[in-house]
Amino acid sequence: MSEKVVKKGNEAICEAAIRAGCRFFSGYPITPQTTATEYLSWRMPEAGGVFVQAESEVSAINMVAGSAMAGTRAMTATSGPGLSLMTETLSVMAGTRLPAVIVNIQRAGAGIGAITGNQSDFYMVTKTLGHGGLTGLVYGPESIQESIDIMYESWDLAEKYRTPVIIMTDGVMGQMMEQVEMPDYKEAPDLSDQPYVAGKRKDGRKKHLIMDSPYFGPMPTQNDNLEYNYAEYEKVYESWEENEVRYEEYMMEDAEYLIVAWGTSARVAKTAIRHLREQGIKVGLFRPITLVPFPKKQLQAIDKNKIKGILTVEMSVPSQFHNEVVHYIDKDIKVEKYRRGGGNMVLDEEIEECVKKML
Amino acid sequence: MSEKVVKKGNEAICEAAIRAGCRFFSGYPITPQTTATEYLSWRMPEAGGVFVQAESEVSAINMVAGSAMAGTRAMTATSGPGLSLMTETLSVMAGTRLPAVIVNIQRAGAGIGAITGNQSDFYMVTKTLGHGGLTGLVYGPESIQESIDIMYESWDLAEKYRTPVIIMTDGVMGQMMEQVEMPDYKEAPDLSDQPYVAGKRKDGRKKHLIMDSPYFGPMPTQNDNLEYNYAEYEKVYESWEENEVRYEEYMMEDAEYLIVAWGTSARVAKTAIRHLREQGIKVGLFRPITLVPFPKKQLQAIDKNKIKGILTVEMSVPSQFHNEVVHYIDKDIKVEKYRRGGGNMVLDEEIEECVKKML
Amino acid sequence: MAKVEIDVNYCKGCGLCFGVCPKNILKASEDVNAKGYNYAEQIDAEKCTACKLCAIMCPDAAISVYK
Amino acid sequence: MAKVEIDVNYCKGCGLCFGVCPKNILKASEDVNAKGYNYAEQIDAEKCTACKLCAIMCPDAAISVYK
Amino acid sequence: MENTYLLAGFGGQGVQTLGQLLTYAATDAEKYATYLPAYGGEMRGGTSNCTVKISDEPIGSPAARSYNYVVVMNLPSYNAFKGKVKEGGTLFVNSDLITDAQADEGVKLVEVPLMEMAKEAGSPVVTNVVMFGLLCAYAGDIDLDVAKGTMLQKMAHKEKFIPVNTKAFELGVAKGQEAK
Amino acid sequence: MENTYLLAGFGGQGVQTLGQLLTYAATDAEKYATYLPAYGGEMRGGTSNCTVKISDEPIGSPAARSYNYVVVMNLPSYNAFKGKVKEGGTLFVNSDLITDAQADEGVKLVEVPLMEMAKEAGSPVVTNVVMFGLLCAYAGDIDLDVAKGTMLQKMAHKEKFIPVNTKAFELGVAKGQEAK
Amino acid sequence: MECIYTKSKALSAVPTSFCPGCMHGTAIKLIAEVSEELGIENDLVVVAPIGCAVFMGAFVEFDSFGSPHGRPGATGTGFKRSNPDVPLILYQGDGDCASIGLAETMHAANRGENFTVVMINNQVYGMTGGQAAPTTLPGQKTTTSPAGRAIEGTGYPIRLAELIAELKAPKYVTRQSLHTPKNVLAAKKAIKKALEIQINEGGYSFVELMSACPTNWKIDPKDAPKYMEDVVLKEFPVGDLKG
Amino acid sequence: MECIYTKSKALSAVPTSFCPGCMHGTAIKLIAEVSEELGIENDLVVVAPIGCAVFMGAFVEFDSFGSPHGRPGATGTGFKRSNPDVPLILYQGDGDCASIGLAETMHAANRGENFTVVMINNQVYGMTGGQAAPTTLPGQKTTTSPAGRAIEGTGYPIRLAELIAELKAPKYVTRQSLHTPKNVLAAKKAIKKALEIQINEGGYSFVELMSACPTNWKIDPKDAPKYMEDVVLKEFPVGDLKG
Ligand SMILES: Cc1ncc(C[n+]2csc(CCOP(=O)(O)OP(=O)(O)O)c2C)c(N)n1
Ligand SMILES: Cc1ncc(C[n+]2csc(CCOP(=O)(O)OP(=O)(O)O)c2C)c(N)n1
Ligand code: SF4
Ligand code: SF4
Ligand code: SF4
Ligand code: SF4
Repeated sequence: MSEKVVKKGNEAICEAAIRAGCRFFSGYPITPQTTATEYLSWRMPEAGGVFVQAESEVSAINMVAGSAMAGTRAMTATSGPGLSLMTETLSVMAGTRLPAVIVNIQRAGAGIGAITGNQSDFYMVTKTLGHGGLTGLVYGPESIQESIDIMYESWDLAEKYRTPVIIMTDGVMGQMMEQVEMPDYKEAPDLSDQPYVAGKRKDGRKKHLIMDSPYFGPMPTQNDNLEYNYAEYEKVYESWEENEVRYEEYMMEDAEYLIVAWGTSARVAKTAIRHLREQGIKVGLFRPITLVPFPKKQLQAIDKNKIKGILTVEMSVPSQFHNEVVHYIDKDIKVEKYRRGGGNMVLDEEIEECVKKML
Repeated sequence: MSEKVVKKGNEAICEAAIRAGCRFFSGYPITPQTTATEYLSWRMPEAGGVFVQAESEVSAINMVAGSAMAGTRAMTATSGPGLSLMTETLSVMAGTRLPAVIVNIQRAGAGIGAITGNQSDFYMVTKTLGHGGLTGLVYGPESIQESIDIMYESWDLAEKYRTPVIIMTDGVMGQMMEQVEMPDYKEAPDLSDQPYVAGKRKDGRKKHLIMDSPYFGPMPTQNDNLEYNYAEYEKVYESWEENEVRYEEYMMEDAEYLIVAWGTSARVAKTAIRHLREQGIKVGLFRPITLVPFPKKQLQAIDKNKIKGILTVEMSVPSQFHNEVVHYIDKDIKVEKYRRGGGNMVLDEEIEECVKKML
Repeated sequence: MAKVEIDVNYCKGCGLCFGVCPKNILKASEDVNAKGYNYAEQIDAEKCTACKLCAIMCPDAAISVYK
Repeated sequence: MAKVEIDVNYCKGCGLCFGVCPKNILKASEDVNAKGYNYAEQIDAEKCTACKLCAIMCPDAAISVYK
Repeated sequence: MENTYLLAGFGGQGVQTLGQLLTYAATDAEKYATYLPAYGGEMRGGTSNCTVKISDEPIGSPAARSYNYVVVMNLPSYNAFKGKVKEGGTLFVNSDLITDAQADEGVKLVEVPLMEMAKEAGSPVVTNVVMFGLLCAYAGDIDLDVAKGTMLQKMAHKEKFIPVNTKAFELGVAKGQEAK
Repeated sequence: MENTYLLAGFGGQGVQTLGQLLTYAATDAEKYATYLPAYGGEMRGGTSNCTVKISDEPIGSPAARSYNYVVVMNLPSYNAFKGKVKEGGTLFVNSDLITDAQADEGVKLVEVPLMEMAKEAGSPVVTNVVMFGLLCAYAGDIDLDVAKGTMLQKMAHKEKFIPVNTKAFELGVAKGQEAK
Repeated sequence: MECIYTKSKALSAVPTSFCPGCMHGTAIKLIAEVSEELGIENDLVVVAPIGCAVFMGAFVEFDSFGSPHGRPGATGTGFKRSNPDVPLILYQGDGDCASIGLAETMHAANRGENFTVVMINNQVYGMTGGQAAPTTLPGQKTTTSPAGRAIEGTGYPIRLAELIAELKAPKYVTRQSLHTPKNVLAAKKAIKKALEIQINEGGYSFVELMSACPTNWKIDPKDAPKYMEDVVLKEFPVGDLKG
Repeated sequence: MECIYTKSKALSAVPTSFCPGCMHGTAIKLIAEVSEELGIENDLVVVAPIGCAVFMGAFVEFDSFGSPHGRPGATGTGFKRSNPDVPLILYQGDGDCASIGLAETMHAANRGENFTVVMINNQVYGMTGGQAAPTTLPGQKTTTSPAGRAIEGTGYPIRLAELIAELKAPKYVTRQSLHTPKNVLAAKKAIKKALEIQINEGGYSFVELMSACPTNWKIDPKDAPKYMEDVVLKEFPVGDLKG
């Protein structure tokens, strides 16, 4: 039964995973992800699942891949440096088309950087999951509640499309606490017949040979099959742009100015918008929820006759999300940016000031 | 003295490194990079430098970072899966602003994929070098000769900007052989006083504390310094767009149709263009040589009144370079694509056909 | 009575079986198989004792032994 | 004559020195330093033999010993 | 109505628990509430702090540029955060550790002998409960009965802890009402 | 003028060396030339092949959809590549291993008893030198004296290898001229 | 006449693509035979990582999955923890297992994961063309040690079985060889013992198999056994190290 | 009065930011003292990777550089090979050295790199808040083993010094402790010996130092030495293992 609880973001998203039927977690501690690993170290076994503290992130993601090939709903969580170490295997998983969920609780900067919340892994996950140019579904929730809801749905999508799913939260969302509603427990489906699952072979089933590259296919050579299958994957990705794009339009109907932001930045922007509205300034928010597929068409559709200016808000220096958004906005609309880096939070007061400067 | 020799691409680029003063190489074997590692296993010691076969790509890139912090011109070479494993440290190097050169001899596909030449690591290196959103200079030579020339210059640039430099060749360029001109030997500069170099401390020099994040700076907190310094880096990157963009315009003056391509694809396109010209079709080529900085302005300047259509050519499925180019092209110009994936080569015959279809 | 059957399509002519045969009755053929390998042949078939050593040694499971 | 000098700004009051003093003359102060730690104090200074054990043990190099 | 709190002290002083208590209690009082800790390596040997927001509306950022109520429990916190009070806001200082505290112009200063009060309540470790009572009474965000209930549920796992926590809470409430 | 070659055989037959020889010799003859091997894991236990282009102009792609000259030295290569000859081009087959070879329409077939010729030259390993001579003479891309010089420089590291390589080259040239 | 030895039914109908004389074939044949003897040919799952091992899946009739180079210790852990009843073999090269994957290998062993590692020690990187491996012998010429492996700078061959035997959790650690019929039979026994432990009592087992890579040794396959006996086994003595 | 003991001049003028009773401070103090005694305080370079070790650079007067978590074995190799005359210490945590960095650690040791590893074994991940490390004791409670480390599933503590001593190349391998003045002095001697080997004859040395992380052990620093003596050193006996 769904229930209301006050929970830390990291614990809440992990609890949602368990309720979604996730029964395998492997992770390597990294701030600000640690509370997720710590929570699942007791919660996962309690739920009858497997918790393994891996010796590294490289190992953690490979354990997840192994568990997925056992037909289990498996996940890991990490932060930037760990995600970098996972790219080879993420690419392999995209190539093998393995369903699994990866939570990236973003921190700031390259290398050590700063350990507070940030959105600076945007480009790292939205253009390609490592070498070879394949991708997966990527979500950028704005709140603990939304991260719960997305997590709860994620394996269904992962299994439907046979793809890794990346959920991008950040140190702020992960460490903060607020009241949320937890969904009911649901059962994971029986995946043992899926071609990417080994073992538990039922009578008469042919062997499964699971490889990270499509050596199989209608073509005469391996290269041709690889090419053919990747073109098929691309079609899947394109279908996401039709069917899986999610976004929120907040106070947009009569808006003359628009904020475009995702994740925690969007959440903060909403406060600024309410304050600005109180001052009679007509501002709205366009918020991508899926980062892959990116709501390109929706951004392209923003009407230059209605919108006088756009402000992007993000927690990343150098800019990333801003640079991407600009590609899709009508060239006649002026796009300004407000951003904070280094693990500093964007502030609603500062957003307000930026919008006022645009008037 | 510069000399003409017939050489394999991988050996040629490595020889150019040695002549540029590179005295440290660490690598882990991976097809189609192996001939580079094999060549340097004897050539580097012969030149008085250090060759280490690392236990993995993670280790290889960290050895390079270590050698760079000793003030040595250091490099590694790898292919896609290995490059993925290097991202964490590439990000650290971008954060520490360490000069070094990384050659990515691209192969096809995610995971194992196919081991023949490809251009499918385009997005992996052009948007961010791993987590945190920093970048480095990225070059995409079209031929062995050009890869030699770029390699020869690369540390000068790396040191000038304190940045890693990535040179993107591919399995075709790496394995093929043709005649090239080798430059003279040059001396590496004395870097021992650079703030990113440890050891060999001269009298009175203060200690160097080298970290991958700017804990130093004019600001009161670590977060603020990180933010401040990253904003400074971004300015450096922006300065590249003014000063370091390289591209080639081939038969563009009177062109009515344009091919946009980089690397091996561009080389192949030139043959197609010559053939098309012989048939009276006015085609030209725009070829980015720097992938970071990307020649955005030059693409934006393509005149819709002169150019009737554009064909992008790349060896990557799903499309990558094409998607990026489209962002900068005037919306009134039609942009088509021709590409091969799976390690298949683009062919001049097929390029010709694609251009003719556009007429 | 003993018999050894060598699957010509599996044999790669590596010769590992030659040296382990106590009767020394395995050798490379003059002919090549489809892949171009000089496959193994038994000469003096009567001498075979069905000791199985060749079959155990063969990396390609090309040899069946009958008795 | 022996003397021990404890740098109040370095001391974190961990107490590792207390237990190793053979004369048992080190203890936590009532006051706290700027960081809020109850730093170490020597009582009965005359008993000190300058054995250096406290200084060797101190992780924060807070103790100097004179003789 | 949105009230913002910044709570700081050193490790053992329980500021994180205090922040969580405020959040739990405000939620129990059917308000929106967020808690955000500062965390991790950079805190080592330094101060520990967190921010809390309590509001009638959904909360955007769990942090702010400046705060209505800033609590500093030791000297380094005082130095780091005394400038973080909003105009018209209040700075609460632990007067047992911070003497000669001064507030910026337009900021009210409330000096609280926290450790003394905790001792009076019966245990040196309940400084944060004292502060909790004080803040609830002073800011008026949370109904005091609800607050007390939440506090007892979260802090008094064992029956024997009830009296001292109750006392601490009440001492805090009294001080808060007095300082208003 | 651009001529394209595809050379295929199995591991020990030296097709890579043959491709490189053509490239070196063409370069020595002041032409543009490229060599591109097929390489790596997928070759294991299969065929080995490479492509060569020789031209008066700078060369774009080192590979092509189809080739002027295709050399197949064993049966799997024949099966894989016999369809890769350009119209008007020539298919050279090692008739010692490939019997009943057939070329597509518009393609000329040249059967070469390569192993026999190599034996005649004095060593079974010089099949690739035979083929080198043959291709030089047949295609006419490279001046024969230059070709011979390059070959001797690259293949005859020791004096004692000179006669057999020379013989192999000359047998190849003769066969090439005859087949033209 | 009765057939007393033939290709295991657990081998597929495709000849392997390994080079002539490559003992990867031998090892896979043994695994197939053992699986048949234990009656687990429908249950057994094999991890076949990058390296010449990667081809294995095509040549056997049981389920198999790939793994990024060096990571079977981790993929295997994830798989086995989620499928505790499925017998599992990690079929790895020495480069895979002892170089890039050393951390994954050692940690899986240290955790006492309930699976069996079969490591092919051929002292080179086979698939990529004969570069030096951690197991390369002192003085051995490879494409990245053209003058022979030097102790100075590259150290001594890693004897992984010995290192793993140092750990407490592993139940059975052994090194066997594939260079004579007698050794092949001993190797088969070792694989069987390892699987029996895994299935019956549970626990980690490690079987290192000394093998030939004639292609990259640049040696006639026929001469490999003698070289192994005379040179290789001196550095890598066969026998049980634990259990 | 003569000063017979005071803060080494190789320590900087900043108090460390370690927690009270953290023996990282002790280890750094010893390294500083040894560097002074050997007269190399201007030459010594230290690799200070992520982990509480990362702060070291701020507290010493010699050059230092960071390293990604686990990779000092590699960064150190690159540095030292290019600067063969510069004395080098890799100052690592046990998580860094034995978990994520195990491959880098073992391979550097196996190659016999000419540097000294000083590993702080505090049986937890200190910096990130007390998660289990490979060295965590059986039954020890940590934030990721709240019921105590279980043998089943996580295995036994990794004794890295013993593993490294199994390799041929290392010249000196030892485990020392920092929990009593006597042990501190022995640890100092070990560090000195390691550096002398590095400087005079060249070769790899490994010094494991048993340390306390009172914060994450949730123990009063004063009680740490007794716990170490009674419990920790039983699992990790001190003494020279090689050389
Ligand atoms: C991350 C990564 N690095 C490198 C490679 C290239 N590679 C493929 S197989 C291999 C080594 C194979 O050696 P080994 O594991 O000993 O197996 P063998 O082929 O000798 O049986 C390497 C380095 C790769 N595929 N992935
Ligand atoms: C790739 C990566 N993964 C994880 C982390 C997070 N992290 C920082 S320090 C640390 C462990 C520290 O433990 P240890 O090495 O034992 O040193 P200690 O702090 O205990 O001295 C971890 C996991 C990181 N910085 N980078
Ligand atoms: S051992 Fe097997 S593959 Fe080798 S020659 Fe004998 S039958 Fe043929
Ligand atoms: S050991 Fe040092 S830091 Fe600890 S109490 Fe004594 S003087 Fe203070
Ligand atoms: S390269 Fe070596 S290991 Fe690989 S198949 Fe050939 S002989 Fe076997
Ligand atoms: S967390 Fe542990 S290791 Fe880190 S400084 Fe504190 S006591 Fe030392």
